[in-house]
Amino acid sequence: MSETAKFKHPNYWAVWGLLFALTVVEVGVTFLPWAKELLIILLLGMAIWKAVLVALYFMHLRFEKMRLRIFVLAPLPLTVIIVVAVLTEFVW
Amino acid sequence: MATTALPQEAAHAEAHELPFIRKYIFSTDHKIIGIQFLLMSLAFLGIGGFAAMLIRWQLGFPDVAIPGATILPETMAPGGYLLPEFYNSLVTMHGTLMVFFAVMPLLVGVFGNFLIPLKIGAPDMAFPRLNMWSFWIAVPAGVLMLSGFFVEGGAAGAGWTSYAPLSANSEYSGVFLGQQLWLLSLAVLGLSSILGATNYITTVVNLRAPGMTWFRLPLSIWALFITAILVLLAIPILSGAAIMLFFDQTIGTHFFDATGGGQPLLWQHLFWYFGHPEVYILILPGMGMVSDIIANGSRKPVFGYHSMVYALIAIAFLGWIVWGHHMFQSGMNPTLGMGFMISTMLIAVPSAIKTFNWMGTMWRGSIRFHVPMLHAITFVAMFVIGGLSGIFMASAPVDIFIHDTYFIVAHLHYVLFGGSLFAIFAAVTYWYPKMFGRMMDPFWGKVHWAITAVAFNVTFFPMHVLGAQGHMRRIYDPNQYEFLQPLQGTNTLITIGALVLFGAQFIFMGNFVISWFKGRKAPDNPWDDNGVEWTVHSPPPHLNFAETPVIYRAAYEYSSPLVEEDYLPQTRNLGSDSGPAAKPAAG
Amino acid sequence: MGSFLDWFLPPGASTFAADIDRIYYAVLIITGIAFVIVEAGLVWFAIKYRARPGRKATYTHGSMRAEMIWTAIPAVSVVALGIWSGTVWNNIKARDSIPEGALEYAVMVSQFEWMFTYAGRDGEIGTADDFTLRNQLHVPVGRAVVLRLQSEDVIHSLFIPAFRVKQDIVPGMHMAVWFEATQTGRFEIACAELCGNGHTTMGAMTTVHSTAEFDEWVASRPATTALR
Amino acid sequence: MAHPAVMQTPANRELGSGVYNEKLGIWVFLGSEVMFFTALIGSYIILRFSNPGAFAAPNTVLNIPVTATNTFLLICSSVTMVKAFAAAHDNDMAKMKWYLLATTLIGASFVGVQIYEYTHLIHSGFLPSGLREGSHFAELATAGELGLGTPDAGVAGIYGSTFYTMTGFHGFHVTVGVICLTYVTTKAFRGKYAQTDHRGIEVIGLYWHFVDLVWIILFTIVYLI
Ligand code: HEA
Ligand code: HEA
Ligand code: CUA
Ligand SMILES: [Cu+2]
Repeated sequence: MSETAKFKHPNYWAVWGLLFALTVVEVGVTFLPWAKELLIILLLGMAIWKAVLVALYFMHLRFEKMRLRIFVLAPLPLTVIIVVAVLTEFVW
Repeated sequence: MATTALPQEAAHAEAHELPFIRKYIFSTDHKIIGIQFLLMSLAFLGIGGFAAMLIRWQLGFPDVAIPGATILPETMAPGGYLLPEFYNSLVTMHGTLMVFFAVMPLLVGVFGNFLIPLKIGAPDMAFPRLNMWSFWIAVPAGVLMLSGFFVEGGAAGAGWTSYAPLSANSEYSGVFLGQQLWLLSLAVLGLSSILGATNYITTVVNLRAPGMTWFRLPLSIWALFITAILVLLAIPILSGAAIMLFFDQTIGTHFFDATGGGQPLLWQHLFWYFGHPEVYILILPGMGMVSDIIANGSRKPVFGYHSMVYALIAIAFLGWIVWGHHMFQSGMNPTLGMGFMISTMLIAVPSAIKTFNWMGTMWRGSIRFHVPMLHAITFVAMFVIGGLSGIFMASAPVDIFIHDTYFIVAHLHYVLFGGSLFAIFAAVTYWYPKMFGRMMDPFWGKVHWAITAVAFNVTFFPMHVLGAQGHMRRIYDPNQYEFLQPLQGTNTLITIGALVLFGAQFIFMGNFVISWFKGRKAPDNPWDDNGVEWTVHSPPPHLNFAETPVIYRAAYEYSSPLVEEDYLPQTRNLGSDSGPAAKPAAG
Repeated sequence: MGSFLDWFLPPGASTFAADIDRIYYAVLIITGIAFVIVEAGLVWFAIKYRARPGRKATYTHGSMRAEMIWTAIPAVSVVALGIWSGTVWNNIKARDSIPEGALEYAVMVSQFEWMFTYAGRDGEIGTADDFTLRNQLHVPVGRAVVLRLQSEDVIHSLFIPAFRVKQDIVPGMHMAVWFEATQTGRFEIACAELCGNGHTTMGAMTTVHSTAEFDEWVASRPATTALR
Repeated sequence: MAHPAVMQTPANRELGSGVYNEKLGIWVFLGSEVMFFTALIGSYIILRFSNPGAFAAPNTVLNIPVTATNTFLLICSSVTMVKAFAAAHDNDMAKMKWYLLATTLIGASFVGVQIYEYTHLIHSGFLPSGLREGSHFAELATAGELGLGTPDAGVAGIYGSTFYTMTGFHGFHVTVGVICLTYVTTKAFRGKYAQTDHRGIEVIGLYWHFVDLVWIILFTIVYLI
């Protein structure tokens, strides 16, 4: 369709390579005898990094209009609100 | 006969070729789907109302057998007296049917479907077939819900909130299949609602006619749009929670089971994280449609249109961060309760804007008291009572006393019946001519309005008093308690009010059905309204508009000095009007 | 039967009942004013601005000033109300609000009964002279008591209307609720959370004794098996 | 198509979002999916924090090498998916077809591996209701080899409850995706897409990447942490 933004395709294989590499690092890190907290932060960081890569490049958010991006990201605070609120409840 | 009331001579040629089943049963026409939702949800309203009558009879006349109830099986009402377990099922099903199968589809399903394309000047929804599915998924959900009454163990009986672990473990409640059907039904209905919301949002964003900018949208469409966003984001939480509870019952998971590491309060958090946005889903469309009708009845532009829009957005936004006010006494962290208290109170502010702007709209108007207008004014009057009683409960210390008493029951009926249902009466009577091509009878409309307004208050106002005396809700026999015995008289009065209220609704149904066949033929624009939908035939043909309408102005130009008449349709080109901006309405 | 327009709360019999009632009446007044303004306004406008031949509505889109006023006044009222309510709430329910030296009770609830375990003569819970009574709560007047609540099965809710006490009891959680009775006499306890078919019948009774009478009563009780 | 006039956007009308209906629609729908997974994943996070001892150490109950392979599969299917879309965009229909086919097959094998994983886990005694008594895992638990807080903490079983519900619903989404992909692939092989109209591919692609994205999160928080 004509509305599909005209954009130059990024190098999808490079993104794939990065995702693959991150996964390997993640799995590797899991077996390291480091402090649990550090591992969690590292793993979460990499997971978010991968998720963002998928959203930006594979789902093309990088190339969409600002409007759509805002619309898409709007619900994210809601996912945080409930979890944080209930956590303060049980982890007191 | 029925065909006379449905699109005929003006119908699009294409529609004629469709066989009956495609045209009226598996139709993809948003207008037909809206009417299908209307008929379905009115039926559920009747069933839910009937359940309320059984409840009321038990509370009002505990010593008298319910007339005719001997036909109910022994497991429900031996000798015409309800069993406590059947009472619990009735309360649960009453709340569930009313909220999920009557009011929600009435507002979102009926008017979301019927009004959105017509009012924004679109030929249909963005996804007509998805729209059909969203109706035909809702029907089996309803069947599943009702089938609870016919299975062993009876229908779900843990309240419409189904708090775990009572709802999670049949050993505690005696209900097994019924509760599972309840959960499945809500998960299925959730899918229907999500599909519907996807459709509404896409349609409003994408398919507005040229010139229909965001700030020319009628408030009804704004409200339905915001509601759709709430539905989209809130319902999946319920679906997820319902599925987890379902697994707790069937495959032995332990999400809400404290003995297995689960958290009963987690259910409440999830339920109310959905539940509070849900109650705004149940009121916002009503607010929007009432705004349209009050402006029309007062022959004046809506007072403070922009702040009305911002107030809707503010209510929807705040609605996400107040859920804990249902859990003040639940054992939730009291410090968290403080935050919820403040955020809850703040909702009074946008609500105040809306209330006073409705009054401002009537101020210095030239008010026509047609039946929809009467219902709309009553909506404002009654919603305010419900809203103000919400402030009592929002104050956590006061809520210590009134939580789980009839004060809550009074509140919820003032907002849900006094608010939503009066808005629905207003909207049905207002758009009936556009739906069916005939007018409803105004005399019987006024009779219905008058009896309903009075009987409603006789029924629900005294409930505040019961609550203030500490009368608990969801109890089958208050006379067990000494301190509640003096309240029997009030309970009996309430029941009498409720019976009259129920009876009055048959006037509405009669008027509805008879007018469909015998009503006066409706002109295209019976209320002298500015909306786009009134520029087409009643009922509108398939695909609505012969050519795409062009919008020149805001929705509420009543009594404009520019023209003789006291209304100025959105599509009318005064010559001096420039065409719609070359660019599309900003997204 | 009280009048069905009677919005007054039943007499309170605990130390914080008056605080709660005061907020209740304040809210009643604030919302009462809002109620009268709105309802009277609606009726007045409906009569005054009804359509008559020759009457034309005033064409206006609103007034920023008016809107400011009716935004600001409710905003100020509710924030004030919120702050006031917050302090009272903290005094009653905050986790550190339980008064020092309150008399302890262990309460175990299940469908559909209340088991009250008393501290016995030594005033301490978990000792050999504890005793347990079903559906009977005896407390001394003028002394704070704290009920440690636990549920065996589903959620119940301890409701003592006269004391303005309500606390849900969630299985798997340990709840505490405290109060200090200001009057002797008998006060009903109800279960306020739907807990099954017998929910209606899950009542109990509090008896508030004078201090001397209470000590005497405790002394007369034989110890029974203590609750966990 | 029953409603050509509706399905296509009228020529005299510009779309409010600048994005065609189906694409906007799937994004909106994904918003609701986000909230659905919030309910499941949020519950997991909360329950995990409130039962720190009830979750086994990584790679004791759950087999990381197997699922890492599965993760790899899903990432591959994502890249083939986006390559299919790019091919359609660049009017290389032959390439598009084969990329679509590859995506479908890899997606299906993900489901296959998951079924294998489930069968294996259930066989060894890891159930939604907890560890089956007397099973292999239950023995390991009593021997203290699962890293549980107390040896019998796992028997009660919030671990299994959250694991099966989250990964199960993800698997369900993948399955739905594979079914839709099969449909789209068939259509592609019958030549129904063109450079001017390949909406179906973009829409299913967005869904597919979303499911991949959820897995990325799940893999980390369920298997690795
Ligand atoms: C349509 C549905 C609807 C709506 C709109 C509302 C609106 C509000 N609700 Fe209500 N509520 C329910 C449906 C609804 N509620 C239901 C169904 C339950 C019971 C669930 C169950 O347990 O079964 C419930 C329960 C409920 C509780 C829990 C009580 C308990 O269980 O203990 C609370 C507590 O805070 C609450 C508060 C409010 C508030 C503050 C508003 C506010 O939005 C109201 C705001 C409006 C106004 C305030 C009026 C207009 C303003 C003015 C005229 C200005 C002047 C005002 C002031 C200066 C204060 N509601
Ligand atoms: C929109 C929501 C809605 C509506 C309209 C109503 C309407 C009524 N409700 Fe309901 N009610 C709830 C929502 C609603 N209720 C909820 C959420 C609860 C809480 C449940 C819980 O605790 O879990 C509740 C609880 C509740 C209780 C408390 C029970 C208890 O705690 O023990 C009571 C008691 O009096 C009651 C009474 C009534 C009465 C008398 C009506 C009357 O207004 C009914 C009047 C009749 C009708 C509106 C039907 C009219 C239609 C026809 C006659 C048409 C016939 C046509 C066909 C067959 C096609 N309700
Ligand atoms: Cu116990 Cu209700
Ligand atoms: Cu609420």
